[in-house]
Amino acid sequence: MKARRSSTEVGWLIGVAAAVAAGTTLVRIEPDNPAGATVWVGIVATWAACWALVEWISRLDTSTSPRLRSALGILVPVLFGATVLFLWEGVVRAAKISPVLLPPPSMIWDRLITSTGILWADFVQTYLKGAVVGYVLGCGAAFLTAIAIDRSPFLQRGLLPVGNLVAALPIIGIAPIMVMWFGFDWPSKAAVVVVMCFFPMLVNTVEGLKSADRMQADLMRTWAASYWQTMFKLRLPAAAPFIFNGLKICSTLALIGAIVAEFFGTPIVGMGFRISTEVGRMNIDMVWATITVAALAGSASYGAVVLIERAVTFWHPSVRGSGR
Amino acid sequence: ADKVTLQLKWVTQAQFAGYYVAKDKGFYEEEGLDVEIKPGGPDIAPAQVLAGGGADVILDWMPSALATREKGLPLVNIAQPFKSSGMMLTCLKESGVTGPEDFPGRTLGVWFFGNEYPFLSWMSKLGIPTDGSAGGVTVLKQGFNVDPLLQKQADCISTMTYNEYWQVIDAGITPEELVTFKYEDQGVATLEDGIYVLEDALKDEAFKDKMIRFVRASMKGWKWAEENPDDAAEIVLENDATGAQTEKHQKRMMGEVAKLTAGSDGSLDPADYERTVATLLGGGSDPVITKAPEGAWTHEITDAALK
Amino acid sequence: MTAAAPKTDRDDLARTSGPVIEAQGLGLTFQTADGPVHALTGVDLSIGKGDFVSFIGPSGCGKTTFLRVIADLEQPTEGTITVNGVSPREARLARAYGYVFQAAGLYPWRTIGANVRLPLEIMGYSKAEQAERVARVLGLVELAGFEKKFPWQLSGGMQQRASIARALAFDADILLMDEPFGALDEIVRDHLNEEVLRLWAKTRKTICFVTHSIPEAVYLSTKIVVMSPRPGRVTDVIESPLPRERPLEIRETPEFLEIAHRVREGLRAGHSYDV
Amino acid sequence: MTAAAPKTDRDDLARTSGPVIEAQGLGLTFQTADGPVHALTGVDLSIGKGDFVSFIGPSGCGKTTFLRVIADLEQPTEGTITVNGVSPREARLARAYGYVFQAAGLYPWRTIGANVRLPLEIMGYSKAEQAERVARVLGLVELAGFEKKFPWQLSGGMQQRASIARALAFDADILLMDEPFGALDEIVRDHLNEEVLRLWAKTRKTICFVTHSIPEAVYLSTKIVVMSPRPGRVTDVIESPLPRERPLEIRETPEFLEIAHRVREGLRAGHSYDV
Amino acid sequence: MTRILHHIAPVLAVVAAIVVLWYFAAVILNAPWVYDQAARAGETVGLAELIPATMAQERPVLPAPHQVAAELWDTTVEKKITSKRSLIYHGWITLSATLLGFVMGTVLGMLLAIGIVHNRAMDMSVMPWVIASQTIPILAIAPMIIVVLNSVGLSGLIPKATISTYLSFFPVVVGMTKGLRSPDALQLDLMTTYSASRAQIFWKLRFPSAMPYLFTSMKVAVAASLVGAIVGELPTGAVAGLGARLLAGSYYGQTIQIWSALFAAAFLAAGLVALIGLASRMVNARMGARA
Ligand SMILES: Nc1ncnc2c1ncn2[C@@H]1O[C@H](COP(=O)(O)OP(=O)(O)OP(=O)(O)O)[C@@H](O)[C@H]1O
Ligand SMILES: Nc1ncnc2c1ncn2[C@@H]1O[C@H](COP(=O)(O)OP(=O)(O)OP(=O)(O)O)[C@@H](O)[C@H]1O
Ligand SMILES: Cc1ncc(C[n+]2csc(CCO)c2C)c(N)n1
Ligand SMILES: [Mg+2]
Ligand SMILES: [Mg+2]
Repeated sequence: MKARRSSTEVGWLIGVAAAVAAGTTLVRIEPDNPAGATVWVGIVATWAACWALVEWISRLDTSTSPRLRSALGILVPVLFGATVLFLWEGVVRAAKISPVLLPPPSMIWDRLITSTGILWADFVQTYLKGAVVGYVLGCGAAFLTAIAIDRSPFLQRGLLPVGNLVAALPIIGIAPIMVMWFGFDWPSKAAVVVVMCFFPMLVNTVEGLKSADRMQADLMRTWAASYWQTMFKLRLPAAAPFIFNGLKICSTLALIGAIVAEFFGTPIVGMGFRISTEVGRMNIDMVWATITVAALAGSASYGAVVLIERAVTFWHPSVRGSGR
Repeated sequence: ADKVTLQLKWVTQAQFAGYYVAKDKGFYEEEGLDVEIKPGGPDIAPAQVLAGGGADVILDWMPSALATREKGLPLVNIAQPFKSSGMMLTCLKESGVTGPEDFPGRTLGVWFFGNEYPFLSWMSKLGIPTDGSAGGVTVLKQGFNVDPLLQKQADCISTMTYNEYWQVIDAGITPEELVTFKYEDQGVATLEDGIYVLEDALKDEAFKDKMIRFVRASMKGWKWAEENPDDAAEIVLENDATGAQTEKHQKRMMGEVAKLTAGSDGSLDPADYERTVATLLGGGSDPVITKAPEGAWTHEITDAALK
Repeated sequence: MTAAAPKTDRDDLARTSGPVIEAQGLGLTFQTADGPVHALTGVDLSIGKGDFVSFIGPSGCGKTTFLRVIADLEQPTEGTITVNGVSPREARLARAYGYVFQAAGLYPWRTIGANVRLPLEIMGYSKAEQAERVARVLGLVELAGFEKKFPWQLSGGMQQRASIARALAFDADILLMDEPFGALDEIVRDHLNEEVLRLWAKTRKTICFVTHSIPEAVYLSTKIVVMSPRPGRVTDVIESPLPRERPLEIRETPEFLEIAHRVREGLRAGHSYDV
Repeated sequence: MTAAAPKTDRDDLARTSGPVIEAQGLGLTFQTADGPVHALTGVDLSIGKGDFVSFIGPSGCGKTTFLRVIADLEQPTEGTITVNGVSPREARLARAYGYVFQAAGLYPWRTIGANVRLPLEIMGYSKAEQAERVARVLGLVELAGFEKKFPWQLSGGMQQRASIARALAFDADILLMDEPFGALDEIVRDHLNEEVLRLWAKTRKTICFVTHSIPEAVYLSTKIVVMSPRPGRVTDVIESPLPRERPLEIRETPEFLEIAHRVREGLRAGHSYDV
Repeated sequence: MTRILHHIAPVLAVVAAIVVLWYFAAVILNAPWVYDQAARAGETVGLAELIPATMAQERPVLPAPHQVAAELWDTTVEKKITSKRSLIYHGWITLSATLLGFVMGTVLGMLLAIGIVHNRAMDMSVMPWVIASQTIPILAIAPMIIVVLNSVGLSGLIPKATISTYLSFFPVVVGMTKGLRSPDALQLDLMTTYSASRAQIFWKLRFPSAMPYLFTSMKVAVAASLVGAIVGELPTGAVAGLGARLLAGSYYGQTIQIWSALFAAAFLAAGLVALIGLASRMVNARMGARA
């Protein structure tokens, strides 16, 4: 108990030290204040202090309080992110990096809050229309293909190699073609996302379908379970960890795909359009604001998939926690 | 020899013949320069490369350079080998477009990435909204090629006299089937393909001297290219690492580019500059630049180079 | 069917209905990286309808393999085998088997109740019937109240009992049980022995039962198959003279001990070393 | 150490060295989705150095859980436990345990030989020593010649023997064995029982042994712990008066049968139903 | 021989089916142009003229398979390997960046996964940011990466490989983390009783258990790596490599060239994926997997 108390105090001390170091460093690098060695020392010290704080928090015993655990699960990455942002701000200011190359986070933040209308319209166009539709269709198609492949050994030997081939087509090559085929608006972006998501999903599903335990499969045989019964009651549940791997990877790929596809022709709205044009206009802060939106949306999609995964594959060692 | 890195605005093609000729024919070497020519591409913002230290000197269009200057990266035009603008809007006759008054309600392909300023200025001069509101035009971000026109996804697309226009022709459409609107003819021409450096760098005499030699050799290259267009095109082809360019296209491009550079000895004509600025400032509610820039060009280099 | 005339009773049965499982010259060789493994050789065996056959023999002698061949989970490399007069495959497709594996093999994503319900779902029992049967068999193996637990929340023996319940939940003609009671204590084991006997008497199932316990084999079986390893073969088939009705006390009778002795001798002979 | 004076012999040992395992008021409750499961409650137990302790009790009474607590694989929620006078954790870090799990738990990507070699690699035995020990323990469990096979190429009993060999390969003071012989036939079992006794006599290990076989428990142990379920607790601790030297025939002596009877009674009491 | 046939025949069948579909699509997609041309010339076309006309265009919407095949043949076999018009030359440039990026990405991904599995602080703080990093569209930051690396004197292979790394480490992190956590409780408990060190648990348990996940991830990663290398070729001025071919082809609307570059890239990717599949099968065999 006593040991616990003192470690709490140490933690607070570290936290306060971190905050102080952060504050003073930032004060020291006000725009006109030339960056001296002290600033760099301050930056490094802040980094170290924040890391120590994160390290300490993550060592807290949370086995008794799931609520505390989930709170820390949010707090730690946020702290980590804050540290990164702080360092970014500090380094950009201290090293006087041109905002045309890399704007400081504060400038990006200003953009974010002053251009919400544009950012929202872009988000709807690229994420809600292009990425989501493409993700659903692409993962769905890959999943169905995996099952078709599984059904027929002939297809498995024929389609898988060819599938690898088609799905490994680089996005830069496909995007212009998709624009040619499906027009300028979001359907062509969704098509690109479909192609991008197909391969990771296919590979993972095929691998997952192989992963059912021998004995468990034998059991199904003794019951003369039909193919589909075995599929739904044994092989799909057993494949779920792999399938979710694919879904997770695709959840971020889909967004990248939709954005990048917009580099190759688009109506004048969309996150990819914004990024590709504002770079040319030297509005790098707008580029990063859009990237921020993308990062938030992508992380949220990934997080959503993880939540579903936890619920569906609660039985897997990696979720049950014994694997820790 | 002094090292100079030049960042082009686009991929290797006859549009940049002067520089390749100067390098190939040893004009740079004669000036004691070792010039590296970096080709550009769809995602390369030359100004960014310049700011990042990846190049000493860049090519850019003036509208974009002035806008960049307003953003806080002080670009300075030190030479202007291109006298006239090669930009135009090309429409299919069958779409029914006969003049600017037909634009509202049409779909137009436009290059962005800083290349959209001339178009936006023109439209605001015409009073046609481009933001999708009623009575305006629908704007598409045009990709790398002329497909939108061929596939009728757009009624009109942006073309350069020396490049995309001929791609349309090559695709089997005759000039009679096309209607073109040259920016020059519409009175909204802006300066293209100027040579720009950072203002700070010019404070360095040694750098200035390098630039003087660079501009002198480059203009020599341009003039050689104008006189020997076919040979110049060959030189460009040799320098194209992708191996994708065709001789026919490059030779024709060289011919067209020569028409644009013909009127220039390399020094910027202040009148052209003023016209460009006026066009850019004139853009109604959302002008490309908000006030007339100062110090955005200098004759120092060309004066020394061309005497 | 009285204890007085058990022999005729059983013999009649076997005679009228012909063998349920008939193996002739059966052999199975596994090909492994370092040479072939002869798991079974020259097995001749005939099992009649309603027989309770125990397989006993040293570890690795091919008991599991033989059960797997019956259940069409392994293909013999020599000889023939028929089940109900047809191939094991056809019998399997006709859902003739209930199989309790040597390891529990529960599905980790299903609760105990859902695991037991699984074969019922597959065979298309009605919802009500499913619930009723699950409750009944879980009660039988004393796991009532554990329906909602997941396999990893159960002790080893409880998992094994769940897997027994799963095999008993549906009506298979032939029950293949591979050491089902290995992880259970004597009391539960006795209890389940009686339950299995009761079930067998009531339903006339044919049961193939692998065990390592000689008393268990003698107590349960109408026929005891003693096997020996390397290569796996049948060394003795003992027809039990014990009556069909068997109180637990029968285990103290001389006939019982006599059979047990014969089994033990057979077993010992199969071991390479002398004890 | 003659059969004539076994009692003093063992008593001496316990007295001189103090308890190796000492549990007081030990309890463990699992939190599950549908409420807490009391796996152990109020367990007081003291095990001396060199004791051979058998745990016996109905399935699900907490035997495995108790072994896991000793081995620091599970944390008690109540009470205290010390091993060699220190916490289980410290004892574990000192590599005091050899553990044979209820399921074989072989690593599927390692051959049998490599599985047995695993703890030796981890504990840093020399290559030569590793090879020598692997060969010896595989011989002990009669798996010589199976080094190169992978686990799935072995029968259930063979896998279990491999896992026993793995625990015997290195020198741990305390051997925790969770139903090690459950899947073995009587003959091998007798053989291994003797081997374990020999090992125990020679090395003075402390052995905690879970079994479902009453004769096995009585034959092997100096102390028999009878447990009962829901919640898991110790209902009887029987100190065996049998001599340390035990020929197999001892199982027919009246003392032996007397203890066995007492164990059986204790066991029966722990069952909820009457048999 | 029959074994080879056993594997090849299905592939051929599928390829044949695709080729047929492709020809069909080519006719449909290229037909409007033929009609347009005819209309401009004031002629009408029948089916007999239409079909050959759709297969021989210079800038078809969808080139016919034989056009692509001819181009591929022309640019691989007919050209000297050192020629800038040789696809093999460009393919090799892309491949070298891909391989370097893939190796770096796999190593980085594995290191991160190891850190995440072993250090709670890393688990909690790094993973969300690794995920966020993947939501940054690579084309957007590729030019910046190139500019930054150029300004510190790195150019050529390294910047491209860096972008490959950026794309390929993610599948490895995700898969490896899952894989390293896949040993079940019993397998871990065994290690605990040996009081094995973390390194020992890693090498003897976690790493072998992660193998299936690792190889699956690597297949995805190598494909991503190729995409990265191609993306990286655009802002380096599209000088050489398959990316440059694609871009140049796009720029001049030379669909046949695009498709042949695309196929070259796809063959490369398929080859790489097949190699990893082979490695996976070899490792599996050593790890005692059933045939
Ligand atoms: N991880 C767990 N979560 C929840 N309950 C558990 C868990 N592990 C064991 N239990 C419960 O604890 C009780 C004791 O289990 P334990 O495994 O110790 O029994 P056991 O005596 O070893 O039985 P057996 O002889 O069947 O192996 C059981 O009721 C079981 O359901
Ligand atoms: N898939 C396999 N590949 C190779 N050999 C195998 C395979 N399965 C079993 N064997 C071998 O076949 C023999 C018989 O195995 P089986 O599982 O039938 O034994 P068992 O009688 O059930 O033994 P136990 O009582 O130990 O379960 C053993 O020697 C075993 O090593
Ligand atoms: C993304 C993109 N931006 C611009 C062009 C057009 N373009 C081709 S050459 C040229 C002149 C540059 O000096 C311009 C503007 C394009 N095709 N794609
Ligand atoms: Mg077996
Ligand atoms: Mg147990």
